Amino acid sequence: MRTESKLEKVLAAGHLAVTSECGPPRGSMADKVIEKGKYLHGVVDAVNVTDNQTAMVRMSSFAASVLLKQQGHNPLLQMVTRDRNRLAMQADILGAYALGIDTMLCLSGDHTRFGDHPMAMNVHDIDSVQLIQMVKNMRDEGKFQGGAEIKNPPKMFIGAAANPFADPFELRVLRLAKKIAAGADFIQTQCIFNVDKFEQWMEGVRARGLHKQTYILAGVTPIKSVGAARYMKNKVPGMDVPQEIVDRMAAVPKEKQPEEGIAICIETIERLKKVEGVAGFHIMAIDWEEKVKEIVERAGLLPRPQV
Amino acid sequence: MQKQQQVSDKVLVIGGGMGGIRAALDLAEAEKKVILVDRDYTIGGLMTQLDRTFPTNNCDLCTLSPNLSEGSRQEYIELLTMTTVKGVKGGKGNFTVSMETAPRYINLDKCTACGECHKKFPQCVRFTPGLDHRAPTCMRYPQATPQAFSIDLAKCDDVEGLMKSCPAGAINPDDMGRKFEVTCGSIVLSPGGSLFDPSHLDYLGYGQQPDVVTSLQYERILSASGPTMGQLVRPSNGQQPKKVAWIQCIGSRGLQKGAGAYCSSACCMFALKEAIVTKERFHDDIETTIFYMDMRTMGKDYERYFLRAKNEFGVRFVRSRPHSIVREGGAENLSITYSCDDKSANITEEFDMVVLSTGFRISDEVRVLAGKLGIDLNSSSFPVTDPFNPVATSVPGIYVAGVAQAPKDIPETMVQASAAACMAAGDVAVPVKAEEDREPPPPEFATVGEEARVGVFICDCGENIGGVVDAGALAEFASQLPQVVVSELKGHGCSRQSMREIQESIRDNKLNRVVIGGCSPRTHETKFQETVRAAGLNKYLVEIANIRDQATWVHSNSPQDATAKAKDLIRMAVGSVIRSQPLVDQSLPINKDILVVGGGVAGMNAALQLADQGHKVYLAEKTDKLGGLAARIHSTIEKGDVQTYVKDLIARTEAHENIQIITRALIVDHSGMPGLFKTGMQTGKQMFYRQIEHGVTVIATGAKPNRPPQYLLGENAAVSTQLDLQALLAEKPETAKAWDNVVMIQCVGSRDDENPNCSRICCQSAIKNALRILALNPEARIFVLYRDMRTFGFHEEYYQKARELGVIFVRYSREQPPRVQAGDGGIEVSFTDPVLGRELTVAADHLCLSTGMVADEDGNSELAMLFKLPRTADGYFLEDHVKLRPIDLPVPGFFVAGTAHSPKLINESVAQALAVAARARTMLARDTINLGARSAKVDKNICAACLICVRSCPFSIPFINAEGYSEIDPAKCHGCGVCVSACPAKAIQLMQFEDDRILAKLEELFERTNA
Amino acid sequence: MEYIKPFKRILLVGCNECVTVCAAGGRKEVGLLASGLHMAVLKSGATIEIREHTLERQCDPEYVEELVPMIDGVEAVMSMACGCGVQEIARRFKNKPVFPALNTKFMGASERQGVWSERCQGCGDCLLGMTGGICPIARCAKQLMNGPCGGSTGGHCEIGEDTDCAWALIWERLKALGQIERYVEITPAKDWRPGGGSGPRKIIREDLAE
Amino acid sequence: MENFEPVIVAFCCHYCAYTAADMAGSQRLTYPANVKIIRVPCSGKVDALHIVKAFEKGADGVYVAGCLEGDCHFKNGNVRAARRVESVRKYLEEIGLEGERLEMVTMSAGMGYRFAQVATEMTEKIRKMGPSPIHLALAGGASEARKAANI
Repeated sequence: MRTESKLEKVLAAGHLAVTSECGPPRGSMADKVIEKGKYLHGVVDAVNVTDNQTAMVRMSSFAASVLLKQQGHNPLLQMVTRDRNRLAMQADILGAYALGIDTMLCLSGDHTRFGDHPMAMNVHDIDSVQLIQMVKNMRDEGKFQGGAEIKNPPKMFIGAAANPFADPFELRVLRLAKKIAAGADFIQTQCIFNVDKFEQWMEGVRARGLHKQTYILAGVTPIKSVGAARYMKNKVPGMDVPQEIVDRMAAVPKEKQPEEGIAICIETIERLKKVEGVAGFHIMAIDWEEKVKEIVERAGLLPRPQV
Repeated sequence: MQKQQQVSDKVLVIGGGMGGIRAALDLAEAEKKVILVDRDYTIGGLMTQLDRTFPTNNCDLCTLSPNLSEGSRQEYIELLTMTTVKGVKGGKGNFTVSMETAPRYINLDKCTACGECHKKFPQCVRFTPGLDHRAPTCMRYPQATPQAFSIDLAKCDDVEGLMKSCPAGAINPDDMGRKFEVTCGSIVLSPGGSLFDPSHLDYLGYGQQPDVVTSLQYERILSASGPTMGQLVRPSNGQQPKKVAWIQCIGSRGLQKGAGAYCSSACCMFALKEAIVTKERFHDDIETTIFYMDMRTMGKDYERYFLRAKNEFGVRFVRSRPHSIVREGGAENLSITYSCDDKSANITEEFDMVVLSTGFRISDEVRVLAGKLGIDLNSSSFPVTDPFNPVATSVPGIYVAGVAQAPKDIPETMVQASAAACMAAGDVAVPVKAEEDREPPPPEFATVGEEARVGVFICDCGENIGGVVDAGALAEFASQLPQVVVSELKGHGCSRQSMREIQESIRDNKLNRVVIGGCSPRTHETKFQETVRAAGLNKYLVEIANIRDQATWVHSNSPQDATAKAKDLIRMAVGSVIRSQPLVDQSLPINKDILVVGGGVAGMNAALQLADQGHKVYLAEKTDKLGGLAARIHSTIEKGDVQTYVKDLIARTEAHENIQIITRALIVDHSGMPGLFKTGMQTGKQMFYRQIEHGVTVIATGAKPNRPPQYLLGENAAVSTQLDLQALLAEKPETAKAWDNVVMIQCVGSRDDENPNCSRICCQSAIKNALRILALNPEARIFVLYRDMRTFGFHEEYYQKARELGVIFVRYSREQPPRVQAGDGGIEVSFTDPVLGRELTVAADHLCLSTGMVADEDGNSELAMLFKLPRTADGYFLEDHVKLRPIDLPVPGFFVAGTAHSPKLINESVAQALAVAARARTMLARDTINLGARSAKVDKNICAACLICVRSCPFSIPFINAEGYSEIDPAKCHGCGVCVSACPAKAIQLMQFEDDRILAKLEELFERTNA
Repeated sequence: MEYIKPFKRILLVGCNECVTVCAAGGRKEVGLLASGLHMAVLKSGATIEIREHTLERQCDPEYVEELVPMIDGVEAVMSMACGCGVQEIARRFKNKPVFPALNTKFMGASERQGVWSERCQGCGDCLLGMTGGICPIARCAKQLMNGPCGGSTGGHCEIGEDTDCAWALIWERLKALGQIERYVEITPAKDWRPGGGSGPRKIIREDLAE
Repeated sequence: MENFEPVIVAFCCHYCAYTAADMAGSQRLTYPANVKIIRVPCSGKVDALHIVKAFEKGADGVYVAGCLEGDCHFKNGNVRAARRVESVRKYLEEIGLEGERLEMVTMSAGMGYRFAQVATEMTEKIRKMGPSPIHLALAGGASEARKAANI
């Protein structure tokens, strides 16, 4: 055990881990955070708290994580390199750890062009791989990025993201390898709709034995409507939604579409369970936290193990 | 060897009208020696008497004069005026012609055409054009060639006084004329036609009533250089007429005593033009009426002209042949009595003036000349010509062109003249090139760094400019402009006299810049460049202000606006010319190969002619075989065997060592410039790409037979086109024997909204096929439903014959076309007979539609796009000048032959193909092409080597040289100026269109506005 | 416009170097701007006199000296050079207001006629040797140094279809060069000091500097 | 500016538009005298600077007339011209002049009627729009100058 992280414990014990996410509100409403968290109680092993998701300003991931921690959750602090330089990020890591947060996800973040501050500077002092490396060095070497020693180094269980569907496809396994080499303990993937392509990617991952060096949590998302399916298919960069899914959503009446989306999501989980190297699931139910429990339950992943 | 030396290197051209001049110029430009003889004292022929020509209504003087004073050609042309042919001996290759020159009593070398003799002794000076023998000057027209007077000594009673009147001492009363002989290898006969004289026809009143005039006389009255200085007045009282009538077919179609049996072909258009010009001048203040039998507007775009006359100008048309023109005792006006189809009673109507549209005839003089030449004549005394080569007479080596061949108008005359030049050139030896070319122009004087001294010369161009604005005031205005040293008014700046004066002025006033206020630089820039160059000025130091085409012609409704605009244009030109700089022309060697596009009769004839002259010809045909449309035709109306002719033509083309035939050729790209073209095509079944380099392109792509889906065509087997019918009659003649009734409908798919023009060929096709049916089955009843029978020229005689043989001709109107439906016994055709005034229905065994031809829209639009050639509204290629340059296309180096130009008969296509060969040769005779001086020039001190010019040039000419700045090869530069406008450092200037000149124009333009 | 409002006579100065090449501040653009400004001022009911001059290079003091005879006749100078030129003129003519007419954006190359794209950000610590000659700092929207983000689609960047994914280009190039191993190496966090991280930069060539 | 008569500059390419203008002449088609033609070899030669200068000098309207698309004698000068006109239009808008005062038109050499029609339409359009603000400003300045001279 490298850390005290609940997630690490679940994974280390060989269980299929389940994580979900909670987007902080666009305002300083602590109750909103708590309310969202309620749906996930006892349902997941860790709750991802996003960091200015889609480059829109929200309550900081750090603060929301602390709120959730206070409610007894295991928050998973997301951190993007877009908004802060290495000093700010290291400072937050120290603070977070001091407040009991022991799991984090290192990301580069969506470009500001997509958010509500397109005029903002994209910092990118370091990139996500370098962030992983930095957090790992803080933990294992006890050193700041600048080289100085840390007193009581933060012991973070380090996560990274992987997108098996982005281009160039052949680089995707290598990129994962790089993140693992940099120090990623676990991986959360982009939402998987195209299971075939994911399997193809996993083949590459297994060929390099990468699944043995890290825990791979497969990302899934329940689709609310055919419109959402189309939007993800056409408008979201790096998202691969096969036409069959869109057609399947379109084939049912509008009021039945949410149900169909959930069914698809569960079927996907069932298929992914059979893929060698999948260590758990990351369920991204954006603004639909109330349905996570149903999905986890119907996918046969409840109750969550106590470790 | 001995024999070859005997072949003469000269061509004799008899007749100095438009045709003769064209033939002589084509020959001279192709470096053949020419003797041009004319019995008159100045050349130009009939056309010099015209006021304007249809269909553009240009004034002739302006279009004609550039042709006549092309001085640089003179080294090859020996001009003999007042000279007649007395006898001819020998044959092709070596004719000996005896001639006689009448005394002019003026020494041509001395006469300066100052006009003193005419001023003092007007009666002694010769002048022929109509109505008033003395007006306004005895020079026939201001650009006359030779530029000299002629004396009629018989009319002079004070010879000494006359001699003294001449400041140049040019009058020589002892001139005896001379008799002499010349040798020549071939002869071009183009003496023109004379006009029918209606004096003997009392009922027309001509010769008794002064207000009855011939169309040529009316033309003289309209002409600015005519007896009334262009004032349209009644000869009887000098008042402006209010009501003018034209009577057509006087002396044509066998209608009067002494009239020719043929149609004179040109008179309908002539009358239309006169009526339009009349209307243009007086608008609603005058009524114009044309009495006609059939309106024969079968030329290219002529039908549109006819429609304009009717619809835009309100010319009235009455289909009737008037009985008589009389003036009742004491009455001021003339009364015309006539009858119409729809009214049984005679109508009498009063007119102020009556114009007789007199036709062409062969004069006795020409008949005698033909006898001397030994050529056969037909019953109307026109030379008999080869059915497939209308310029070849019965005597080898003698060719005929123009009205002397058959009645025709100017464009066809120009075509035949060039065709005759082509044939004649083939019969003569190549002249030994004179060692010393003509006198080089004086050295250019230096102008760089000098203060600009501008001379402005304003043309009044007859009425064209002076009639709208006060040209003198313009000259006065220009004289006030800065740096203008001289400003003068010129009558016709392009006349030889004016050119000489301009040159003198350059020398006397030390001018180093010249502005001409006149017509378009497009047509006259070269001319004025040559003029100033001859005076020692660099030719790029002249600028033309286009105050005619773009001011007086278009703002004639507001002289005030036209004046203001003309002033602007002149000031802009002065501002610009001050900044002009002396430039040097670039030249490149010419590629003498030829690309002929289209392997029909026209394409093959052009190819053969040029190949015979030693040029390599690429003949590109889009189908898999040669022959074109003619391969489907069996016989001409004259019974010429088309199939044999085409087969022979194909055999000769295929066998010719200089012709490379490319079938299934699809032209895909084109680049280059005249003399250096590159054309890419995909060829053969495999569509292989190949590129051909050539100097000249001939467009002979033909037209398509029209097949409009009308009158059951394509639905009912008994309905055919004339083209189908002639094939049927040739291949299965027995079919016709079973026919009782045959109906033909004319103008199907022509002269309608979709295709407003006339297809020209269909009337004669109908007659040809009708005669053929009657020959096979004399019992057949043939109805020809027509709108106007357009059997022009000698076709009229076949029309008469068809009528005599019982073919029934019934007129229908566009508003009431025949109706057709399939019945039990055949095709039921219903129509209204205008004479009976009744509806008739005929059950026809066969219905034949005269569908004519249409331009190949798809093919032509492709080619037009690739070659950048303009087209007419109905899709035919548009020539450079519809009157004077019917063969040259507006893009230099391109020529058109055959039906790609407009619908034509086979022999007309052949003539045009021969003409193309002659025109192409004028270009290919030179070894280099002048590229002009318009090229982009980089200032290396400013160039930032940014590559923008390199990337923007459409032809990839600029490059960054070793010194690190952009370089543009002036010989390769096309001179478009795209790089100039793109250069961010303003380091590139386009010569002749430098930025400071354009800015100066803007500056000058707004000087007035903002003042 | 706002800059020059108070003045009646200004001098518009172009530069015949980089800004000419990229069609932003050469003789032509100077002419266009002069006309445009003139019209704009006329339209506002005022008058202005605009003199035009284009220097060989505005960032070299010797060339800027050319302006000396002109400078007294004008109240202000507007420079169409890059930021360097504007500042050089300001340095030379201490009592004349100088305004920038251009917004200097980036160092780029021509993709084709009329299209320039950013190629270098002057980071001072060149990565090109590692990245197949394609700069991820200037050309990746996120300046990623270790590979493409998840938004890379079909060779273009998530920010838009007209922007190439730098990493897709780098990857193709490394493959073509047979240098895939270059990718596998982790590029450590960058030292931004040479890239302006430690304030205004200066380069001194001892051999050339006097 | 009573009885406002606009001044319109037409940059015409030699091969098509200028020839069409001559054609309008030989067909005696009338059009308003407000249009003044400046001949250029190709519409692609028309410099953005020349267009802007025309307006600066007081033109109320400017149009660039080239060959029909595909007919340019220099491959694509007319297409370049059209793009340039488009960008100058935007520039004029920035300055505060109506972009509609500038037009790109195309015609073939034979289209005399089209030349006359374009000239008429353009004149009508500009007449309706009224004088260009620059024209007005210049005229105002000039009239002041005249007043000053009288005193």
